[in-house]
Amino acid sequence: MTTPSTDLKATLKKLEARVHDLEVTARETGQNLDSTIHTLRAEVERLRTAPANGVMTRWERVQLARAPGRPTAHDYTERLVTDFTELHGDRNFADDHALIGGPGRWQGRPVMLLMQQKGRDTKSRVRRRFGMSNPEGYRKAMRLMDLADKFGLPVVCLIDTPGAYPGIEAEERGQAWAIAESIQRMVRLKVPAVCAVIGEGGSGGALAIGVGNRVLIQENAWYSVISPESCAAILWRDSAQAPKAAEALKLTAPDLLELGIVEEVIPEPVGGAHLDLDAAAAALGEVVSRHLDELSLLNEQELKAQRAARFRALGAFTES
Amino acid sequence: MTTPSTDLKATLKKLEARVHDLEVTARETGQNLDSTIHTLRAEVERLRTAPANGVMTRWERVQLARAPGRPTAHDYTERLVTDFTELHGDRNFADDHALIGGPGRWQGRPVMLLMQQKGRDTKSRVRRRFGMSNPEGYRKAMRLMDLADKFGLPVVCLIDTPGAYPGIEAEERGQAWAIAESIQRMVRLKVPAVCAVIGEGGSGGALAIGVGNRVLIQENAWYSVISPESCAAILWRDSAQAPKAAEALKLTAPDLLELGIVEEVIPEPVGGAHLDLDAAAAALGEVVSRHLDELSLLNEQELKAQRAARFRALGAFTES
Amino acid sequence: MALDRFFRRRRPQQQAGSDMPDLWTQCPACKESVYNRDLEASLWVCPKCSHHLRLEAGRRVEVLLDEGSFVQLSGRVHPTDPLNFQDTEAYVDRLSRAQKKTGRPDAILTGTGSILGLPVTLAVMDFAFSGGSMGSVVGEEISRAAEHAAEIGTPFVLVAASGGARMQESALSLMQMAKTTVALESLTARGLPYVSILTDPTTGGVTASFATIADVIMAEPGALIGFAGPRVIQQTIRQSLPEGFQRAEFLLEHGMIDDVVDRRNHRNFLAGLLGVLTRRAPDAPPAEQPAPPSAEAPA
Amino acid sequence: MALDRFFRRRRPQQQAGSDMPDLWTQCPACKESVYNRDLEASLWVCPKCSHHLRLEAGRRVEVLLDEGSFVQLSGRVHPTDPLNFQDTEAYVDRLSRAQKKTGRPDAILTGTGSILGLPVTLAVMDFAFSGGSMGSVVGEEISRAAEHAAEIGTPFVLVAASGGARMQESALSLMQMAKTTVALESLTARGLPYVSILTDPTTGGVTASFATIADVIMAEPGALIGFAGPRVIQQTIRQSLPEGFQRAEFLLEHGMIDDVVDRRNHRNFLAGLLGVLTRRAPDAPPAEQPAPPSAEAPA
Ligand SMILES: [Zn+2]
Ligand SMILES: [Zn+2]
Repeated sequence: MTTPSTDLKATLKKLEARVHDLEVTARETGQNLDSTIHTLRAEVERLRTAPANGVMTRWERVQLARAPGRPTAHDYTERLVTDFTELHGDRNFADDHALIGGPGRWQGRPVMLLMQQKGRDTKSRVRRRFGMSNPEGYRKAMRLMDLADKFGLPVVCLIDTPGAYPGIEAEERGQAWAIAESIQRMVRLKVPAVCAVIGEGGSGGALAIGVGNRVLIQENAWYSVISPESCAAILWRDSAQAPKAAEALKLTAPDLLELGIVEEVIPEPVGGAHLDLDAAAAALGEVVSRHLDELSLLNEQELKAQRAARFRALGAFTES
Repeated sequence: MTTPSTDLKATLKKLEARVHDLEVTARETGQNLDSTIHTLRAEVERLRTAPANGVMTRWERVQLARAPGRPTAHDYTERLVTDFTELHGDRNFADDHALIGGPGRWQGRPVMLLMQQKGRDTKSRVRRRFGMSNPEGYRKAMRLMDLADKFGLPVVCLIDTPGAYPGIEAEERGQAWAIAESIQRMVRLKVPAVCAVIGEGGSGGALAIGVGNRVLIQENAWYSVISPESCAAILWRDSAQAPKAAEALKLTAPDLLELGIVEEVIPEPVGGAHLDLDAAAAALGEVVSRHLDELSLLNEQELKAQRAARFRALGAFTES
Repeated sequence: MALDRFFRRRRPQQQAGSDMPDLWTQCPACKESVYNRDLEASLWVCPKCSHHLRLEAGRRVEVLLDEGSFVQLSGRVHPTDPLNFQDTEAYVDRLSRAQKKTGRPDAILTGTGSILGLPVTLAVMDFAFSGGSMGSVVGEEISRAAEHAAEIGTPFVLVAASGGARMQESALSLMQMAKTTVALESLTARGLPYVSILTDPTTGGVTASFATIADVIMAEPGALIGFAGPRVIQQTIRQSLPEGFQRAEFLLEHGMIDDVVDRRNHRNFLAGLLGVLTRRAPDAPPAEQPAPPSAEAPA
Repeated sequence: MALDRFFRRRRPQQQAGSDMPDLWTQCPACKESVYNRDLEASLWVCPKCSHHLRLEAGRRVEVLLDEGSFVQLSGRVHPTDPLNFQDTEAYVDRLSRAQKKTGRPDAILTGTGSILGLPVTLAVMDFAFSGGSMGSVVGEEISRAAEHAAEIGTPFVLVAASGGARMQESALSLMQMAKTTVALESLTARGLPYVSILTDPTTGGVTASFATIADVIMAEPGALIGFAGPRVIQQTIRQSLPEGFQRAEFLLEHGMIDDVVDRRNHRNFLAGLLGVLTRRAPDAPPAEQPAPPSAEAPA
């Protein structure tokens, strides 16, 4: 199993080698790979001059989590999941393309996969509403959780959404209801649930599939009650203050670990998961698998109790 | 408790007395009661010349079950149910007005009531789609069954529908799915369920709330896999052959009792439930209450097993 | 920080932050001036236009519970500033201002009492405290109240009024959505009913969690209820919103709530409903409240 | 009445009622003539336009199951005429005509077998028998097959093809909707998966019962699937129906089915899916079937 590269130099070397390979391929096959090569070269440049991960600002991480080149759930499942059958539809109204799922084998382990999908090109991004699902997405998720419970399949959720879609129709069809019911459905799961934030963890739209026995987050992902822009628009009355809001919201992986909201931060290759997808996938796969294996030792009651206790304990207050 | 009048003469006497009362009221108060008085007088005339119940044709019964003056579910629940709280909506898409329900007390017994409503005047009939519900009606019914199970409330279903609504939107939103799931939901009920067909029992739209531990039918109600008109249109290629189809379909209360599809026929006042609503309600109330009381002796497992065995046994075949 | 002040029944109080004189209040809907005495008698529903005025949490308790039956549970849990949050103002300063204004530690008031003789546990969000925003304290008090209801075996009634989760506690606020859901499971385990009453406004993370997983959801007429706020939606879709969008009546039509209930009928509605759901004998005492405009007879 | 005839594998048979010569078949969609040998090789999917031809039940078994694995269960249950039903023709006469035509007692064929080595119990409706209509025998055989699957511990796969319930058994037909649902509970009790495959056409009481409460619902491309038939709806609403209405692809978009799957991929789809749902080790043998046009890569 590949381990994530933690060495900047190694990453740079890999990237440069890839650029070279692409150039050779382009020359030999006549394919036009200019834009890919250009992007990679820019990335090499950025890495050469960028500060190490440790001193990235929170806002920089938010931008990294959102970058168009950031791997999507599909990038990971293509590498980690076999025998995946996508199951469509909420059996009520529609099939949502921003939240998808189905049974498959996570590094060999039978699981029910739920994942938010932002899309990988303009067309699919529009179709997937940039990862913002309508109520039907959450209702499909609940249906798949029913199947997971029925067949004893652990649930693996890959979270990557700016938030639930804020549209007229979404409101008409009960966006809030769908999220609330999905949270409740997860609380009631009889099987293990492992959730990993792999990009954006935007508010209730993320939490709807985030009530796991374990909640993990990739090194450069964020998870917050509100996006920095919206927070800035409300508190500073100026969405341009998003960087300040990002700092204040403490929404990065290390922050969340410190707040006790996640169990573990999943390391990414230096510079971000997009720079070495195989390594990023390997790290994600390994950490999720480890938690799945740990949880497989618990029975239904223990799983429900552990999950309930985990979330019941969250909050900061004093008592007089 | 009033018992249904089974004597034609007594019914006629009552009716004539009511006509007389109405005439007095109209004279003394200046109210215009002409149409009511006219309807009642016509009914008296019809009864004087009509054959006794026993020799009514099946088609005549179908017409009686559909007559605009036929009591609706509300007419009965107003007389039999106290503390009724109508609960609205499927929490998914809409509130259906053709299938309504909520908790209440059936002659004092806490129950969850589900009922198909045709409406009592033109405006409400349109609003209630003449008792033909959209998928949302069945989805609401399932939600209320969840509540019934949760709070240990027996389910009472009053069935009165020409069938589920055959519209474009109903199909788009999964009419078949809603009916199938509602049938399954009833099979899974942990509480007693008593169903009574009080008018039309039209096909899957009726069965969706008809999977009870007991299935009852009023004397002049019908219950069939298809309406006589549609059956005639298909088999005779002429919907005017509906009377023939009605005969062939054996869809009346006595037929269904003979076929083992219902447990009991609930008597109606001579000439039909509309001629003595109080008596009709009293008979319905008493029979349903009796079955509820019987079923209250069974536990969850027994109730599910009895219901399953009841429906598993239905069918006619030979075995080689 | 003091516990909630003892609530003086039937003594009209000036709305906090209002600049109206003590004697009368201007209806925010029809702009008519109404004597406070009349307003109180109609449970702060405008006698002219039936607009339901927003209620401070203490008043809500008075409207719902039998007189003198309320025993407060909340008050001991106080907010902190886990993120050391600072925007144009420090979170701690915002908190103490809201605490001074409302006399409560946070945007929630819970306790036990009875409705027409039927014992209930009640949680009321206080919109006057920082827009009823949900942080750790709101989540904790609601959770405790639900668990208390399960423990003593009463139904649980929650009155929602909130702009959503509290930004200043970031992900910790978000987690209250899951936490309260966990706590509400204790009622399910005991087969006890949970009824929520959505009032103006209920949006964001509150709508998307405990407020909408109730067994029965009531709403006050005209209440704004939704996930995303109207402004956010308008920015997203760049078109104007339909008439009545996200109002209680709109949600009823769209199947999301069980009924829109006039405030003057809340006690009767709850007593009838909860009596059946808990399978109590039908011995409810007669209603004592002013009847609302009677609903159309069903047809 | 004989049991179903032994089904000869890979021997093209003339479609019952067809007036085409043995050698080739005209595609009902593109009207092209296709050699039966080619048609069979592509599992009766038109090689020209991918139209999925309707399959007689025996052929369906051949398409789905591993060669030689089928062991028939159905065949002993025979229809009667409980209502003494008579329209323009007596029900008993209609029955014997359909029995002669299909060689089956009724519109259903069930049995056990395997799919890429994975044991399943299978029920296939036969549209050739009285439009696949569901009467007591169809209901009973499906119920028995589901119960058999539960008993021997295999997944249950059902192929639906039906105009709906059988009028000639009136309310008894209707009751099969509930009966089959009851029988399917035996699979739920054992935690065994149930997959339905909706084929052209599946309407009425079949769609509104066992066919749509499957754990996973597959449909064949272009299949007409609905509750009310298109003509009934057109009569009700007096307007024309939208393009593609009630077709498999339409239902996928509306969230009603799990996927539209090309017939040539059914075995692979089922083997992969059922392998995971039953938590078997991932040792599935390699696919042996002609690959369908490959699906677009997910994005
Ligand atoms: Zn006013
Ligand atoms: Zn063709």
